[in-house]
Amino acid sequence: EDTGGDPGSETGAGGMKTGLKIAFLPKQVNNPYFTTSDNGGKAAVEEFKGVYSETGPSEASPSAQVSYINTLSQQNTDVIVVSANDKDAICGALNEARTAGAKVVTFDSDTNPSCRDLFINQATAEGIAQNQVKLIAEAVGPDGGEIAILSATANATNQNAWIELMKAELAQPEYAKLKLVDTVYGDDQDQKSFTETQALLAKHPNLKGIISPTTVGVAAAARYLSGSTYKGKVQLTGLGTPNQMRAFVKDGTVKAFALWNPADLGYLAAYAGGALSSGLITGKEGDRFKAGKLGEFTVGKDATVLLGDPYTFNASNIDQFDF
Amino acid sequence: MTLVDSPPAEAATQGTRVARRAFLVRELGIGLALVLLIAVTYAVNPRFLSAQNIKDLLLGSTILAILAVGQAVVVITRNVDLSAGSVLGLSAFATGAVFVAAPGLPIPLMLVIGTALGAVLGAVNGGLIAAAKVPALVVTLGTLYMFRGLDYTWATSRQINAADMPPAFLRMGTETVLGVPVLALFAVAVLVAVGYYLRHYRGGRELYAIGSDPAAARLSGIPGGRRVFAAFVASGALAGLAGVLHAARFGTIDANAGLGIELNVVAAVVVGGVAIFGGSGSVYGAALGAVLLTTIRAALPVLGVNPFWQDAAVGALILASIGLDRALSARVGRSLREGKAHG
Amino acid sequence: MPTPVLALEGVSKSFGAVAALRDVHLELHAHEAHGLVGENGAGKSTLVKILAGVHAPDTGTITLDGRPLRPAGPADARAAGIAVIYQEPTLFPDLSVSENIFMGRQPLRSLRRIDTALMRARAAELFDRLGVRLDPDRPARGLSIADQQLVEIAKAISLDARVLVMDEPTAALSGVEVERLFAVTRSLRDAGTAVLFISHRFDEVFALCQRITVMRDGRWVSTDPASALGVDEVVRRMVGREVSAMYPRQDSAAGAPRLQVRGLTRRGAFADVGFTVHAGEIVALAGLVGAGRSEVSRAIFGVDRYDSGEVLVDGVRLPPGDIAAAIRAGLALVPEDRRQQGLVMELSVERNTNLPRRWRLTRGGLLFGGAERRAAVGWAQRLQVKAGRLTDPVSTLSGGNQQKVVLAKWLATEPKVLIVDEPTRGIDVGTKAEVHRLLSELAADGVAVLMVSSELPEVLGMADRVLVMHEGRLTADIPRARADQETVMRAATGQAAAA
Amino acid sequence: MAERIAPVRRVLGSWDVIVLLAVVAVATVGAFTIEGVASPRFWRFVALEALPIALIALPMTLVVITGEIDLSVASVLGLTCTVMGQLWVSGVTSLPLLIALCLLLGAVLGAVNGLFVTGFGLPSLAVTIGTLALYRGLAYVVLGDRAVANYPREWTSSAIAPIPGTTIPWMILVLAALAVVFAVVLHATPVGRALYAMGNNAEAARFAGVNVRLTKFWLFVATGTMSALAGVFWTLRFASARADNGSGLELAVVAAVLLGGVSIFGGRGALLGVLAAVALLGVLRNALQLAYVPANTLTVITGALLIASVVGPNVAGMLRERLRRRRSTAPTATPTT
Ligand SMILES: Nc1ncnc2c1ncn2[C@@H]1O[C@H](COP(=O)(O)OP(=O)(O)OP(=O)(O)O)[C@@H](O)[C@H]1O
Ligand SMILES: Nc1ncnc2c1ncn2[C@@H]1O[C@H](COP(=O)(O)OP(=O)(O)OP(=O)(O)O)[C@@H](O)[C@H]1O
Ligand SMILES: [Mg+2]
Ligand SMILES: [Mg+2]
Repeated sequence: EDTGGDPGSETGAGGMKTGLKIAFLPKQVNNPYFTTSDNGGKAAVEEFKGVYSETGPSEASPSAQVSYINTLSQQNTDVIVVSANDKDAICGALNEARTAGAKVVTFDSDTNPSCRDLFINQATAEGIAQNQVKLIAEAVGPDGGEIAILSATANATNQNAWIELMKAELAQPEYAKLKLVDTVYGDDQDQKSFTETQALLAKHPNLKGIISPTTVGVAAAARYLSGSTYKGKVQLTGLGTPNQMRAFVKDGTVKAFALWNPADLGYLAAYAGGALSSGLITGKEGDRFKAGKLGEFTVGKDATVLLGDPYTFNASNIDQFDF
Repeated sequence: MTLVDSPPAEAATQGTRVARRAFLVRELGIGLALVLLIAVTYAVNPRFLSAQNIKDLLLGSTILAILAVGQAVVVITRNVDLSAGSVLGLSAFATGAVFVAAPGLPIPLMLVIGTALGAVLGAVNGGLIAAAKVPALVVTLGTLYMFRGLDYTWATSRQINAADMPPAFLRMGTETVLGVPVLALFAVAVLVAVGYYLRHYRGGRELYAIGSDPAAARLSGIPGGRRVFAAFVASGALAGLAGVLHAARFGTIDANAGLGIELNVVAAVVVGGVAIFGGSGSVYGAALGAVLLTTIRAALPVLGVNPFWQDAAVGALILASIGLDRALSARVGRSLREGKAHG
Repeated sequence: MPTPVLALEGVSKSFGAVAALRDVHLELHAHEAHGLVGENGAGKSTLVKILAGVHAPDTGTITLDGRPLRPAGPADARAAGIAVIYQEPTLFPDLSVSENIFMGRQPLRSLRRIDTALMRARAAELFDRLGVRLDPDRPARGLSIADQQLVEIAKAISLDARVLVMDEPTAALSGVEVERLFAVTRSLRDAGTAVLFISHRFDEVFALCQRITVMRDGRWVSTDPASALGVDEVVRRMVGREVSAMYPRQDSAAGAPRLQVRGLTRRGAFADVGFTVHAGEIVALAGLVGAGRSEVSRAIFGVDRYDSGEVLVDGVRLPPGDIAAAIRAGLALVPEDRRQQGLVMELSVERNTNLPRRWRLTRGGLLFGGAERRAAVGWAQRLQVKAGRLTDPVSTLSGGNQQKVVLAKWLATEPKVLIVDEPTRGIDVGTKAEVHRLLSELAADGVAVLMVSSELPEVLGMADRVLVMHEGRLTADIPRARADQETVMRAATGQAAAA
Repeated sequence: MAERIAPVRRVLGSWDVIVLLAVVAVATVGAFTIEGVASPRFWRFVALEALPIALIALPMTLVVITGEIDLSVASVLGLTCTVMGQLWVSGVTSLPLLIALCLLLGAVLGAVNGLFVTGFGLPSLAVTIGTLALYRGLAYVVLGDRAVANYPREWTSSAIAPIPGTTIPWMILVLAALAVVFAVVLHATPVGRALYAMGNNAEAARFAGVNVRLTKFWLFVATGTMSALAGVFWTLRFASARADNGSGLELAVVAAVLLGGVSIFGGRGALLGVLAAVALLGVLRNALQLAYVPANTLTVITGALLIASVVGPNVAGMLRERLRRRRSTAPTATPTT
């Protein structure tokens, strides 16, 4: 099958083609989280001598993303590594790009399986849900109480999947004392998340804990709590980056939070894309491929590759990380 | 030769009394709406007026209020400044960047730097509008894009975190004096200063004149270009100041600070009873409008309004309040005409 | 002869193709009121705007007390001691009357703050001096044209200027107001101010001025002592020909009733107004300024709604408040405030002329440039509109020529009933006679004409019947035979029992 | 004011031609310098992207010419999308019926704007900022965090299907037809004349028998309807109805209208220029994207273009004056909102 561009024929380490054009298309540029993961991808692409590029809209909207997908496919990109702003809206464009010869790898936020070759899953939705609920339960303590969720945008695929599973998890007997009273949306905007947190606390006098499974949200919430009288009284956990959360873990606002390593995520996505485009794998269940320093990975069902379990950061280990 | 006349003056004066009273009501109306809203919310959830929450309300209003004051100055001259949000964004990021570069920088100096940056950007707007004689809405829509684009290009997705800024600076964002947040004090100071100038100084009155009838202003020898230019510099400077305060309050800054806030600002100004076609209204009204909008956003969740209903509610409020304002000024108009007429 | 306070030498000014002023010279002396007359478009207002620093002359010099003056803008001219009343009021509707008067020169107290109290007091003073009763705190919005003009006058007088320039200040004023204005002006003149006075009413010019300058087509024609001139002579020099009779009213047999108004009432403006205008009749609607005549005509035409009563054209009832219907029924209104209500300033003469009958010019629902042009040219020529091109914006025409366009636009609709509100306000003698001739021609062709006018000679000279309004009510219906100054006056001041 | 306006107007008169030439220039230069611009696919993508903006820009041009503005268009689009999705999931399976209902909804939403502006005499800028929030809010009320995507394949593909034998989407023909209608109404009918008149002086227009309120009301209805049409297209093209569909599009539309030489004060402008401006923005954006120009730079360029579109003609006008050595300084209104 024609790969669109003409990647150099001679193959490099592990049978990976060199000169592959690999483009990263995040939900939105100007977002530190994606910059970190894309840089991980960059490192990987350089390792197997591909041509790396990052492009994307300045606002996280599907339509804008579509425009960039079209552009990439016109540029005969070999691999498009994309984090979807909408699981359906960009499908048409992705498929058009694939028929034009590009391989599509989604990461961070998936599309319909029908319109991509591989999904690099930062952590199973179940894994995240369990981790988050466990963290908040530990933080709030044995006698439990009311908790709330501060999410990203109301439409974020991954967020909503996690929230559903958290609800399921909370239904477990051991969490009987925890009561989910509200879910609000910070739209992954720092300011909105900040004010939403403040509204949450005004609305629920007995709130004991907040889960914010988004890097923007958890940082905003932490900052609000640390500057308010609720500091220490209301517990917070979520998915955040060490650099953003360091201050608040140190001042005791946050006991523990989790995240996968976004750099590794991009790194793995790049290798997966390279492997696909080099014909080493096709994306069917059981395919195995080498991802540089991260070692070997196996394609699971629905053409999904799992990075690993979320990693929990706390005061004791946070200083070992810088991203 | 022509016929003789007897102007019904008493009627006229009585008519204008009504007028003045109604103009008073204009700001009063918003005030009442605000009080009502707070009262209802308090009734539903007393914690709405907890010290903490009042502080949050004031903090929340501060930045929008400062922007609204700047915007009002411009709107009064029958112009508009859509670039306020982008200016705020640039100045906020600049604040962070400067602190990263020079951690020891004294905070007052930082405030000056931010304000100055804003003023420069405002001067770009004002210069184009006054010198090239082009509509403000178009120019500032253009600079809305340009300034934001520069912000993005500069930030290149860098994020400046609380850790990168001096603790003292961040404390300013949450500190209070007698329960009143420091930031809110900034807003009040700005409001009073600008309000007093517009009311009691020639320069201020001339802004109203220009907005009321630009051509007449020119014939009366008012330096329209210079005044409008100044208005935009002021609006820019205030947006710049707001940017610094934004940094202090939110601690984390990326290139998206203040994204899309411009329409909220215009809404606040309009809700505050400043005529969108210039010439009338006051910065106090505009500030009240800002507080009202912020309070609504804070109150709706407390009132248990489904988050999905909140935007709708805000929109409805905007419509309601401009409707009210119109009803009032219509009454004024009538009272004037009937004051002049007979029967 | 003493050196003039202000002197223009060889001043020229042109706007694109139009040469508004060509090599004009003028001398204003202290202790003297100087009259400036000329046809519409002669260049009077342009000259004023040059003195005011609004326009810079293309060539020529202005000297003040023998020193050259080059005002960069109105502010400079004012600082140099030149006060100007422009032809069109220049007020700020949102600001109070007193602020309008003192804008940019408000009295100050400590810290350069405005001394509002003092400002109000001074305004009140000025109004006393002019004998006007206006609340200084009242916003300018909603002032009648007359009141607006009075505020302008107060503004100019408050400057205590060396030179006072007035461009048709009396156009919208009634007798008393004019008298008071003149009294004040004379006292200023005697105190040493040099006055330049522009008007199309010669009685006023001769009453006030010692010296009269005549202009024609942007050129200086003559300057003589008023004593050495007669009205006819001035008119001849202005127009460059003999003016035919001022009121050429050929009698036309009154036909069937065209316009019937019954019990028309609008709260706060007028009450129970009823009258009939027959085909071929010119009916004048006289009364004091502010009697509500414009309101009545506006209501008839459907601009304002009315609380009760009805309007019929050829026996057919008009739906209230529906202008389009009124126009379809054959009604036309030449409104009082031509700039605001009569014209779309930024549109071309052509577009303005065709606006009311744009539907009639369509073919297959579409408009074609050619048809529009032809339609416009005819009427522009018939009324001798002075314009560079028919595609020029109306804003570039002189005050009077703008009025002609308004007339043209309505005559073009070939109305059955023509309502004209102050038809000759601000129009020069030549055109005035022309307009009067037009009106009587129309009447002769069977048009019913309703003429709102504050000029008694016009009323008496043109009308078959004179309706008089007082304080919003119809107080008299006087047939031409019995119509004279006293009867009309008595009715207008409410002394006569309703006829 | 006049002598300043006159020459400026003359430049503006040809402004739409200038914009048109700019499109041609960008396309040609791009075709030779940027790989892919010459290819039919490029134009297909440009067309697909420009379509919704163009559809809304048509009525918006008329609205702005009458001196009003409608900032709620993108929210109308969004709300239509969500309602369409909701109707579809709740069992309305006939596409024509869906479209009809959506257009009706759009008309109603537009009518609400129209009512507030003409009925209560409120400034449209303020009103439509209000409905911008209101309609977007209602969109969230309808679908909340859900997205409706399971439309039949043939619907979604038919929306973007090309004209047989070309790559150009057939919807372009619909746009063309509508453009002709709007252009004729604006430039060759009494209604059009009235629009310009009321844009300059509503009162005088009224005295000349123009029903200003009614006309404006219907213009807002038209804007709502066209926005709804754009919404339907949006939903089908992206096969996804979400509450945030097309948010922020209003600025793109206004930008195009202004770049097309329509005066924000009303009374001046032409449809050709606006359509050219839509094309210019679309072509430029896509071409530069192909040339690896980052999004942030594109944002700056958009802004710069917008400013150039007003500064250009005015400065040109002033220079003409200088050349004529007319040092005249008649009153010129300060720019107004
Ligand atoms: N701003 C302008 N632009 C273009 N032409 C102008 C402008 N102002 C005046 N003109 C032209 O200059 C000539 C003189 O106009 P001006 O207003 O001075 O006449 P006027 O003597 O005041 O007439 P009126 O008695 O009707 O006021 C007219 O032909 C007019 O069309
Ligand atoms: N635009 C306006 N706004 C408010 N009041 C007005 C306006 N025009 C006129 N008036 C007032 O309404 C009253 C009636 O005015 P109107 O012009 O109808 O009287 P008139 O008899 O027509 O006098 P004129 O001789 O000026 O036409 C006057 O007292 C006038 O001051
Ligand atoms: Mg004149
Ligand atoms: Mg009148």
